[in-house]
Amino acid sequence: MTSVPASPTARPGLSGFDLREQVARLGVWVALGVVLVVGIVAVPNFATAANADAILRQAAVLGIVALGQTFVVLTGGIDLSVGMLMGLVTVLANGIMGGDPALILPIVLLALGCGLVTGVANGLGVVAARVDPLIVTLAMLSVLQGVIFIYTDRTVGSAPAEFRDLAYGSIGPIPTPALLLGGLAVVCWVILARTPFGRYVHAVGSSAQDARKAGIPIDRIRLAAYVVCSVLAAIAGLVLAARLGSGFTGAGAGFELSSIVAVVVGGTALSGGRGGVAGTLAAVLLLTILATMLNLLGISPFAQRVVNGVVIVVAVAVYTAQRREA
Amino acid sequence: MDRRIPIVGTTLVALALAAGPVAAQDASGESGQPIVIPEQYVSPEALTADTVVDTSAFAKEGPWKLCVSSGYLVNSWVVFALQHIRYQASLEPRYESEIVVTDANFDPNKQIGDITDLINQGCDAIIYWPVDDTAIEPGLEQAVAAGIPTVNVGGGYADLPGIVSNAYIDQYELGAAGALRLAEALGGQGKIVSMLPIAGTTAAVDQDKALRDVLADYPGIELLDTQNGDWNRAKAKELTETWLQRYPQIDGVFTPAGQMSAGVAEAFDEAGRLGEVRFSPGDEYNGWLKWIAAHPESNGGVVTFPPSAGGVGVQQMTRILSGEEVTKGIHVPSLWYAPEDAAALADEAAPDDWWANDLPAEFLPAS
Amino acid sequence: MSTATVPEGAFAGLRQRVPVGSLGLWLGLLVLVVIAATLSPGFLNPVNLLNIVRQASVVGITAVGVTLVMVTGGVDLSVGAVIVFGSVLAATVMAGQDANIPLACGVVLLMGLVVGLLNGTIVARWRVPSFILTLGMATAISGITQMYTGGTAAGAVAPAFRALFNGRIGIVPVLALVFVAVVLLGLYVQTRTVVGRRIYLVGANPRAALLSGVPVTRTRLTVFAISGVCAALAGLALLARSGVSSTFAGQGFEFDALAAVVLGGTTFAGGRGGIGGTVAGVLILAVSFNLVNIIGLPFDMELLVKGAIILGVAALHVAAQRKEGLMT
Amino acid sequence: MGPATDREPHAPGPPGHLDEPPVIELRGVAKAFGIVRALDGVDLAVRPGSVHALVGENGAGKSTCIGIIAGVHRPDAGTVLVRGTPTRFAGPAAAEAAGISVVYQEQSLVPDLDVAQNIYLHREPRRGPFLDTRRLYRDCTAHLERLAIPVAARAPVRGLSVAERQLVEIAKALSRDASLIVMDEPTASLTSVEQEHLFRVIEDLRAAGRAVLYVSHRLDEILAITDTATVLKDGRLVRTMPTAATSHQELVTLMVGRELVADLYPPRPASIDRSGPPRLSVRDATIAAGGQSAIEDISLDVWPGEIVGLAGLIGSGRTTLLRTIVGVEPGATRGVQVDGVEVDPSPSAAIAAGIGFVTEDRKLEGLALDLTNLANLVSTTLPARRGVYQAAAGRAIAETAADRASLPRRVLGARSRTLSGGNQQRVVVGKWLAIGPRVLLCDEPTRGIDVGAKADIHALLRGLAESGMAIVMASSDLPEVLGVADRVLVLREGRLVAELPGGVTEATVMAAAAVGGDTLGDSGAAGAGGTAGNDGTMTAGDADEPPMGGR
Repeated sequence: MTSVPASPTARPGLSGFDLREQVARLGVWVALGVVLVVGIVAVPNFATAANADAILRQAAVLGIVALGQTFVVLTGGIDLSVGMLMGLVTVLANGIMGGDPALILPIVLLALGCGLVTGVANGLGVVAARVDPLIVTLAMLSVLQGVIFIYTDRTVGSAPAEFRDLAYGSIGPIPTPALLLGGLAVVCWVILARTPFGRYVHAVGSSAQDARKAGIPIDRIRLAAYVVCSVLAAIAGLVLAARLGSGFTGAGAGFELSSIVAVVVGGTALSGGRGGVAGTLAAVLLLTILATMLNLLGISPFAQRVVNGVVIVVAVAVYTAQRREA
Repeated sequence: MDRRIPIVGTTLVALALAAGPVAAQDASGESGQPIVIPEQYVSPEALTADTVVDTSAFAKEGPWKLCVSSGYLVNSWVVFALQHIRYQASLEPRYESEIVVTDANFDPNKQIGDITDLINQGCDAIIYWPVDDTAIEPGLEQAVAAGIPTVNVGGGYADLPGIVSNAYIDQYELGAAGALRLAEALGGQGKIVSMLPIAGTTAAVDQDKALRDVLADYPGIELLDTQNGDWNRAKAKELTETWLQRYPQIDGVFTPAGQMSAGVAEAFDEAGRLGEVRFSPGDEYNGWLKWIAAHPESNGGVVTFPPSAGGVGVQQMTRILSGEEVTKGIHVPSLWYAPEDAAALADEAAPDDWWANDLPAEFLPAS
Repeated sequence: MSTATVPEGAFAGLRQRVPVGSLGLWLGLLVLVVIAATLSPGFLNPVNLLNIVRQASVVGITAVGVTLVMVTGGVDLSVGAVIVFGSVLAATVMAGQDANIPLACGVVLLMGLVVGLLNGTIVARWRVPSFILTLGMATAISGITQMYTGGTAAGAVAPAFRALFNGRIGIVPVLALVFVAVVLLGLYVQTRTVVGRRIYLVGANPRAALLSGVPVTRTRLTVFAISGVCAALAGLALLARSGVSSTFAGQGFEFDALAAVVLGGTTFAGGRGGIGGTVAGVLILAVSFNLVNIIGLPFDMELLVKGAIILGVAALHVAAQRKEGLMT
Repeated sequence: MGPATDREPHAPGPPGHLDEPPVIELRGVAKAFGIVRALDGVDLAVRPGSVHALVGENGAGKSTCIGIIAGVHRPDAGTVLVRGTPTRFAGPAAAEAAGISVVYQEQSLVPDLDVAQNIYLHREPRRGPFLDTRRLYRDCTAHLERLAIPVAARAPVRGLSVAERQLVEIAKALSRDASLIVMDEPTASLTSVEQEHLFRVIEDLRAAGRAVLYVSHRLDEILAITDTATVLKDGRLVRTMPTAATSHQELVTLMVGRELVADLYPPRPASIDRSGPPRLSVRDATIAAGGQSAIEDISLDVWPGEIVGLAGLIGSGRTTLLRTIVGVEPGATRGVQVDGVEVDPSPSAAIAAGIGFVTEDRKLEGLALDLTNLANLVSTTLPARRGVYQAAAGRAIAETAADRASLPRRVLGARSRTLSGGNQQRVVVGKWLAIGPRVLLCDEPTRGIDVGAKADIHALLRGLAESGMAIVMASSDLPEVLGVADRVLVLREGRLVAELPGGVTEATVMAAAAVGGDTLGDSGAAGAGGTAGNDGTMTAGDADEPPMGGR
């Protein structure tokens, strides 16, 4: 016999488990499963080791940057500068290394430094200047693109073979970039779900005012989220640099939006507070696998675009409906 | 080799040049013929194009599954190049009738992924145009390693291990031809502005270099400003409006792409300053051709940027798959049309966003 | 009893009657204009100023619709794709014939309406976050555009269409007039109609609005429809201006419009801001762009300055708002 | 229920604590926001082992006082002493570290976290650098059980009702090892049973040597549970005195600065004419799971001139019933008639039929805070001619509505956010008066507003009823329900279980609310209210489990 009278709203709490909330949370995984099954059953050349390898390698770059974007979106923010930051890292890394393996370590540090500086700048713009994050990071996008073109106006440099392993190597049967993505995803998940910082990220995104009342330094949390985002974008930039093997000035363009799409399709609310990296990871895989399937099926690129748009719309619509009922 | 004609021509002109730059009056060659430019302006890397490639590793029996990896498709030129690929492939029975096309939409990461997808679905040959030559090269290397030949069409020439052969249009040469033509039209004197494609692209980089190299030999010409019009007619027009406001006198405009030429010319026209300016040649973009037809007095003619490079790429691919010897590069020559001849290329019935072509009707882009 | 004797009430009343956005924003614009006029003597020439307004017209017309959407607490990122589709569609239907102009305009505006209604229906009925929905819609529409055209911008502009819309009446460009007309119409809707009232109620507190009998769903639908039609009209303006449709030309318009709206003081939270501020935002961006070109900065510096201007004006605006006590 | 001995004796409070320095002391504290002087030279000392009341009308400076004590605001002048040491709090965290814990009136729970995560927010149990989730839920469950709060530790806060959130809020403040607990209107949304329970908790805190600063508009509570009372008016200290030495009347006089009529509640009419057709009639309203809770087969009739009170515990369905009547609960089955005419289930139809709905939560559903009061007042009517808003007519409507709701006209142009709670509530009532309602539904119409404003609103409701309106008022403030309503309907678990005449004792109502419909049926002639009743499911097992009940 329970001691709670009446209120059905207390019901979810009784068991600490709400079925519909769980369905909403798992929706993207279900979609991923369905797409996988369809792929394996119906798409020629899909269920091969080579294809799995290709998908994982391609997903790694978007995956890593989307992990970072998840932090910012969870706090209720948005970061449009990640793509250009990845581009900058790609250009700087390959441009400076010029194929010299001795420079790998300095380059990694430089990339992380770029991420740190960008993240702090974005974060300060949002918390200190209190400008809308969309505007701050849109301006940062422009600034970073400017820096890229100050450094070079053309494709430069090359990656040493050791560095290329970051994108093309394997550890055991698993592609190195996939392992990196997996490792970072686990770290991010632990941070978000199992550390005070992660809890505060959710709290700030859910209600900054109330989080502040609880004594959480909301500005510092927001700032940290932008730093995490930019550092992860810088790491994604390193993987991209290894994958491209040269410094292409337009390398990162588009990742700002595709990472946001991945985060949202993965179930993180753009208003902040709800969601997490697990869904983001599933969404990245879902989107990458879908693109590969359409390629393997020989669907016209124009039609692929329509399919992509419809998938985003339907995914989000279905997801929203689930969450609303929950 | 196709390239020999310009090189021979170049040599002749180079001899004539001994007297000085002013002597290069015929630098662009005869109207309707491949452009000819002085040897000093031939891009050095293009010379490796004559390297012979061993294609025996790629030889296989038909039918061949031909695949196309496009770096981007939101551009009428590449759409026409694609239609040339389709047409040319239809002429060779050993190609399967179905051609697989992927689109990376300017994302090199995706283009590498697309190429991997093409490898995984058993393509026998990959024709591509890159988001960026070197940035997608690792993907191409995988294809070559898997025994799948790769042919680059439309972009510049690139000498990289992942590229078996290039059907290339020399952006530097094209830029140099345009710059020389403009310099001659100005009589070596005047103030010019330069409208380039998207910053950082091979086209923008090579054309800019060509212009500056040519201007080095024409000290009487002053380059006032350079802007990136992004192959975008509206943007070119907007930038030109600002130029018109900034500079009371503009004698010439260097803009070797027809979309931008049309936008620039319109802005001058609307400002009532069409009379003061000379244009560099544009390309055979139909909107520019129509402008030429309508304004015979003020245009710079045409140096073509032929989408038929796509068809040349297929021919090159056919040789590779047959095990025939090919060169690392096959030059798709840009043709020079003087203003009075260029008007004849215009297709008044076709849209502006269209390219002069010889494709059969069924291979024209669907609309 | 009159409100005129009480400063607070009087000021608020005044602000409602003159819906121009915040003073700081217009001061920012003034500063930019002064700088530009100092650097380039020809800047203040009426023809040049009108040209700037004309250049701003495509983004400006779009931004009017986006503003109304954002006041309700939504956002419309599909406008860029609608602009491109609109210009391509118009050129195709016109096929170079003057007789087809009315039909072409009608078809394009109808297309904008349909896209807007689709966006609005999904957002309002399914309560899908509009940012991501319209982003997806943009992708789908650009795919449809390419399928429709086969990749090239088919069709041709009728001569009279360009002559009319790209021409001038006296020294005033027709497109600038169209822009002004759309702004005035938008301001009228915003301040003088019931729909305008409802838009703010929905944006400020949708639940309270619903309980107050405001048709929340229909209001959301309406603003997205307006936004779609504005974007379609901007597509026609683009076509008139560039003379050719291109499947590529409109990329980025949605973010230009968004930046203008946000600069103008309309927040993502909804319920605040309005078309007056947006006009200032549009003009600030247009003058900045012009200014950067006047100075003749190289592309790299241009990007840096563009970023700095966006950030600087936005920060000033925020500071002014905070002083006003609107932000905590 | 919840005897004190069940509670963990987690208080270090040594004996003789009355001699200790005050836990917190304000000396000559002043604070201004812009040109508004919120506090001006206020002295306040809260001693360990005491319950200290802070009273005053809205705008008297209570919230600012709390803000300073909680480290949210910094005083412009004066000193804050913590246990005798002058201190400047850098922020809420510093105040918390000094042993100060606040139950905010404006609830401070983070909606996307669950109950346990909220209660221990920023004080999470850790294992190394990680959260100790198991201990979090274990501790939280134990804490909630100790306080007998019927909410699960893992329940997401987003799904909780206002009252449940209030309980969690209190649990959160009490989970800290605080030496001073500030409670800002803690009983605003609690029912009597829950209040009683809270008072016992407070008693235990006092016994354990803790200090409690108790802020409330309910003077009866203050007189019942506090030791000392400090009265503020217009940001200044009026008087601090032992509660035992004052009276209801004196407190009101000090707060208001004038004599109020002794009786807070307006006189009820001798009888209501129920011979004619009812103004509002509801038949068999049922909804499986509404926004707040389920209701089943509720029917009621309200006649012109009548005020019907809705009483019941948390989750009994009061709010859901009102929301169902105005048609915002999707999936509800109901028959609603106004003056015999069927009303479609939509808010606009309800408005057209003359039903107004003063919602429970001003900020959530009542007002668009960023808009002007004028905009809010006309939001229900929006006078228009062919889609064009008639500004002059709108202003006239707003002015009339403001006058009727005793809202000064000069604030019409100001944003609603800038008003005090009482005036905000006047705007909410005013926007419904603007429709010229025949039926007015009020959900907690006086929650969290001060004595003067409360009496105004009671008088207003009575006046409206006398003009022929039918009024349904749901409230957790039982004295209010009994004082204002002509008839009281008691809900329990989504069913109508009793119908009582106005003026019955609180005990009678509570018995019905907690036990069931034993008292139902005697007034069946008064309307269909009698159709719902004791269906035999209410067992003794349910009866001893009110929300704040213990084991």
